[in-house]
Amino acid sequence: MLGEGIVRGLAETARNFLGSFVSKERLTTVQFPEERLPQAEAARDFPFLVYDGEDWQAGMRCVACQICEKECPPKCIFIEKSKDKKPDALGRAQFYPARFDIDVSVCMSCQICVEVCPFEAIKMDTAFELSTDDRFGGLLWDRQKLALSDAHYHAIHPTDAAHTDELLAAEKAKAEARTKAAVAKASPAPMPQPPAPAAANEP
Amino acid sequence: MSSMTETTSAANDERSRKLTAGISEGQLLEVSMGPHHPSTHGVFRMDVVLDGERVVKLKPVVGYLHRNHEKIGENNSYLASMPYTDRLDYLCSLTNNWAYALAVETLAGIDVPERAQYLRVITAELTRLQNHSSVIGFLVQDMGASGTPLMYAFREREKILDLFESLTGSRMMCNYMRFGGCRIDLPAGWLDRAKKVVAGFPQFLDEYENLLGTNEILMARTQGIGALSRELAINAGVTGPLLRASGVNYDIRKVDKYGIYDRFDFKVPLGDNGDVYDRYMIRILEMRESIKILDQAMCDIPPGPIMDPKAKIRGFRPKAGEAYGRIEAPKGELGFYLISDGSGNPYRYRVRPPSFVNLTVLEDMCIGNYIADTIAILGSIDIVLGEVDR
Amino acid sequence: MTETIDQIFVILKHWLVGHVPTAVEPIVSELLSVVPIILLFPLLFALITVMERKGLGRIQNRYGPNRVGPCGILQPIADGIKTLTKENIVPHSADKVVHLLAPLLLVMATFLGYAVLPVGRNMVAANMDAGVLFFFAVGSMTELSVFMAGWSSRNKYSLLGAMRAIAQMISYEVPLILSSVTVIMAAGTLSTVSIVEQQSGYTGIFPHWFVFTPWGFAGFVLFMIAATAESNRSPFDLPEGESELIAGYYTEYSGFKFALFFLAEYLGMMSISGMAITLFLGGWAAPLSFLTWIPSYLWFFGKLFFFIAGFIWIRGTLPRLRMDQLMNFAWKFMLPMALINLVTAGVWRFMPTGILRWLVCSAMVVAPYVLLGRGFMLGKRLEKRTYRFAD
Amino acid sequence: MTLAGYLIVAALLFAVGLAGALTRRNAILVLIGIELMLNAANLNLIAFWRYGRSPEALTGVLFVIFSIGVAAAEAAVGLAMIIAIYRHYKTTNLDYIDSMKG
Amino acid sequence: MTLPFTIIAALTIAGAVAAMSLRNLVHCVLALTLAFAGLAGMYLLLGAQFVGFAQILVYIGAIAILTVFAILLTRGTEPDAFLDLPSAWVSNSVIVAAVFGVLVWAVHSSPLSRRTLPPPPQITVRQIGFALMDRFVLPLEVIGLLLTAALIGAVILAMHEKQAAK
Repeated sequence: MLGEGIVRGLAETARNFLGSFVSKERLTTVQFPEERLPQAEAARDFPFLVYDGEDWQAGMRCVACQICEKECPPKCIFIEKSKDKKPDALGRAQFYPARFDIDVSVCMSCQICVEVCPFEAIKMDTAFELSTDDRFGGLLWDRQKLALSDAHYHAIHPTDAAHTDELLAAEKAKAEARTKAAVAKASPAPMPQPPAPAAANEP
Repeated sequence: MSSMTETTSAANDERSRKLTAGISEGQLLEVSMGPHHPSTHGVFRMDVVLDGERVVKLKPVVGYLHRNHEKIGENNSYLASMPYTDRLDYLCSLTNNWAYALAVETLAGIDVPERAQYLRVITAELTRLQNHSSVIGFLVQDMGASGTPLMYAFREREKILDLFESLTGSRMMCNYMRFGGCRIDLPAGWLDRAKKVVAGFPQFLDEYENLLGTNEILMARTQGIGALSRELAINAGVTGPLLRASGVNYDIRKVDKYGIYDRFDFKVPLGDNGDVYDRYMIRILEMRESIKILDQAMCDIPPGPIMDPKAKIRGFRPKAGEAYGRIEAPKGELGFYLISDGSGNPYRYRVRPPSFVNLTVLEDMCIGNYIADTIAILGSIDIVLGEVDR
Repeated sequence: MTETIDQIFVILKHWLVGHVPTAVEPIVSELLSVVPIILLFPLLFALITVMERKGLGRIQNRYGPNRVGPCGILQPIADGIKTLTKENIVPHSADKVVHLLAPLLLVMATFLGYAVLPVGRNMVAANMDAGVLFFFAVGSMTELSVFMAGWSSRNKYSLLGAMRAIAQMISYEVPLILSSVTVIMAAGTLSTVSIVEQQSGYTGIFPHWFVFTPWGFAGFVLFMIAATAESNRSPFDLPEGESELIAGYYTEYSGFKFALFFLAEYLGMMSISGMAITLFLGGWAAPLSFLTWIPSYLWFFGKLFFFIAGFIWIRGTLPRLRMDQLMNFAWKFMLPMALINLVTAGVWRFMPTGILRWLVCSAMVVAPYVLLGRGFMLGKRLEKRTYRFAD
Repeated sequence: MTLAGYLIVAALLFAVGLAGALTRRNAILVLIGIELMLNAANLNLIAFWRYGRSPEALTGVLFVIFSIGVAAAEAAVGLAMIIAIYRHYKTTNLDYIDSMKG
Repeated sequence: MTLPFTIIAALTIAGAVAAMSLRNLVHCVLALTLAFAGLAGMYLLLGAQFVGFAQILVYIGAIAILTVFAILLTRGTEPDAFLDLPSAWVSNSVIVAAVFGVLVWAVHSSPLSRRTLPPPPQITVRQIGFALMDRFVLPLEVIGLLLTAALIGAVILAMHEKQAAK
């Protein structure tokens, strides 16, 4: 009969109308600034540079190898290699980024820089309220702004960070073993080249 | 444009001429619908000539969102194109990922481990669910249902997007698949949550059918409107729900059996009329089939690695050759065609976007119909301008 | 006491009028009838916009506006400030004078309709002998302002929207008037006040509303469908069909003029609901005889809110019709039904009271409805389909 | 207020309508002019009814009601004819629609 | 009683003159509705409520709308030329002046025109209805027939010549 489907539809909307008062399933709205959903552990927004210890300059893991700069799909990373070297967390002399800028307004949060980094130096942050009134400079982050502590990394991605620590510890152990071997052999200097994990073919 | 579309275009011009014969120039109203129009689903323009309310001529104008996707792909490394594929059809980034990964894997001869295959199927079918639900929501919204069906669809879609977020870290730009597997494994408890969401989905579909399935207005608006004949659908290269609504049994999941689709028991719903109503219903039925696949996949998923150990992240250089990888994306056949010259970048990178090819029959379906039907037909084609314009 | 509360506004008005010099008495008396209407109904409009948005929100499983004031109740004030402070954009090639006049005329015409609505016992601005005719006459004036708005904007969408609006309003005016003619036939008067008075009696506890007769019910349904179309509400909101015509005839309006269109739409909806209440639902009369102690105006506004809620509910559910379907529905379904209903009302009038009268009249209404409805569906070959599956 | 006032207004309306119908070239405007003249007559009828000896007989009122009905019919057919003519000649200017040499 | 009459009369005449003299056809129709509304006001002044409302319903609600539809369908919104032959101007003016003169002379010479307003008659819609159904039933039927014929005739006239579909 004409009108049957319409009446059925009206019944359905009435059910939803009433349901929205009683059932949380139906009224899924989260009233944002007051209520916030917990962020997923895998959440990713923009990259940051991990540093160990307290001093961001001393503890920065990045060695300015420029792989991320090359692999970045929208090409939003700008790196300038330092002229001199300084010791990294393992005590080896390494280059460091004299300049490391990320244009966050261009970045598309793809995480490829994180995946290609052989030094576990760049990770994804989860901060997302980044609006600024400075149109050009405000979203061009330099290395100081980008540097965040390892503790922060542990806080936002605990599983990932634990895995990273494992990798780094393994590497450290390997490096120490090698140093010991070298010392035992009394060879002049440790290898300047870091033992890059798995498939660190040059780009 | 290919020669095929040119011939249908000529036929359409002939139809337009017939419809406008005997009507003076001043009687016709030329309306430029778009690029900023509430129901063109983005920046899409239709040059419509109206005789009263009837469309006598329609020319789709695309390209407002063109952003050199293919050229960027040729100038970036293989991996760097992966996040760009998310932005093609931004509703279904996971299927885009899969199609591209499939093409590269064919090119480089990489195997995908079992668990990763299951992950791909699960994420792809979830994508199909959320795409189809929002499409039917938008379709009815375009027909003036003031948001209610769309909001219901979005309510369900939100749950799936939450799943995507906790898995991939992003709701829409998932960037999840890699050559030889997937980026990260399922977080703890994800599968149970997904099972719950999928188990609740049929209820939403029932609700939707209650709301609109027998609604006389919806039937009047969609039945017999924009019928696409089997022959034209095949000739124009239309794929996906559009093609199956016209009664052609062609589903790449069945034809190619890519991935591990041959392990699942599901059916392909087929329509007989090829009109807007059929496309609407086919999508609902496909969602029900997707739920079946999901149930099986989430039950059977084995433990194991998610990446082929041979696959390289850095310095990936497939040997020279060419490959075409295609999958049944929610919108139709999504294919990536790649030519490698042995370097780190593809020599040629080409996308076969389902929305764009499906859009070519818009003119055929709209001429002679009312202007309001144009909106419904456009909604039923299911275009995403990110994919059409690339 | 009950009587006093019921008549409080009437008494107040007489008291106020008694204090002014005799020369200006009629003018003051008129003003005291008109000003409350002009103040009250826009206030109601503000309330209804927030009610609609919250109601639609709940239907769609959302909260709706809930930020301005407690529970978002002050949202209309925010909206009002927003529309008032917006730039008034007049297209360069628009016909400026007509463009300006259209919303003013529209609001004026819709306000005029309230003159004959009895919102309570003895509470009517103008008790005209031809009240119903007056209502439809001023109602038909809105069409012209809609045309003015659409034509003067020099926009194709506006013009299409205006043409749709006029075609729709003219087409649905026919069943609208024909279905109210049944009531006029039964009541034997065109005066809204007498129509309500005729429905204010009770049999037992049940009221003598016209809606509780077969022809009255059918007339009521027809009237409401036509009223929905007249006030351009979903599913008949084609003139402003957002997905097709942007905003129809008021595409090119902004700021306060846009707000006036909005106001006129809701005022029209309220006035036509008020007319439906007057004609079929006993106006200010209480629905059950033991509830008469509640003041009459509260009953009227209660019923009005009930109607508005219905409009919102329907808007939250149904998709929009297409132009030709709308016309077909008006001329091929509504018009025959209204005519049959007219005959039914006549049969009802001349048959003796009893169960037979009920049976005959119900059959006279239901049978054509079923037949016409089936013919309508079959003619269009509309059906729920089954689909085949391939492996 | 005397009857003359209404009659003069009606006469003016009639004259304006006549002037328009004679001067304007657009068929629709000519039709409008004729409508105006008809309305002038209606005003006369109502005025005479009101100032007449037995308004209870309602003759004037009913005359006007019928006249309005006729005017509606006239407008409908007239405009339909104009549309049909426009479709044939592509103009509504009466100067070009003279094949009957009327 | 004179002030409302003066205002309404002025509006009516102004509307009529504008309707006959404006260049844009849609403006003409809008001015015409002003004249119609003024006439309805006059009917109300004269105590013919029913006729006044019927005037609004039919003339503003139907005829004016019909006319604008016709204007749009005939693309008549472009300015319309006045008759440009000077001889026709002269002859037309003479005719109009003569007609107007005769009418005014007739009004002035008649003793009837100096009659003042009698007390308002008690007319109800009910009486009009009874009169329509009783004494004037034949004209009513004729009008009904005429309107039906006009409806069908108008539809047939305005229908597309080739196909019947709208």
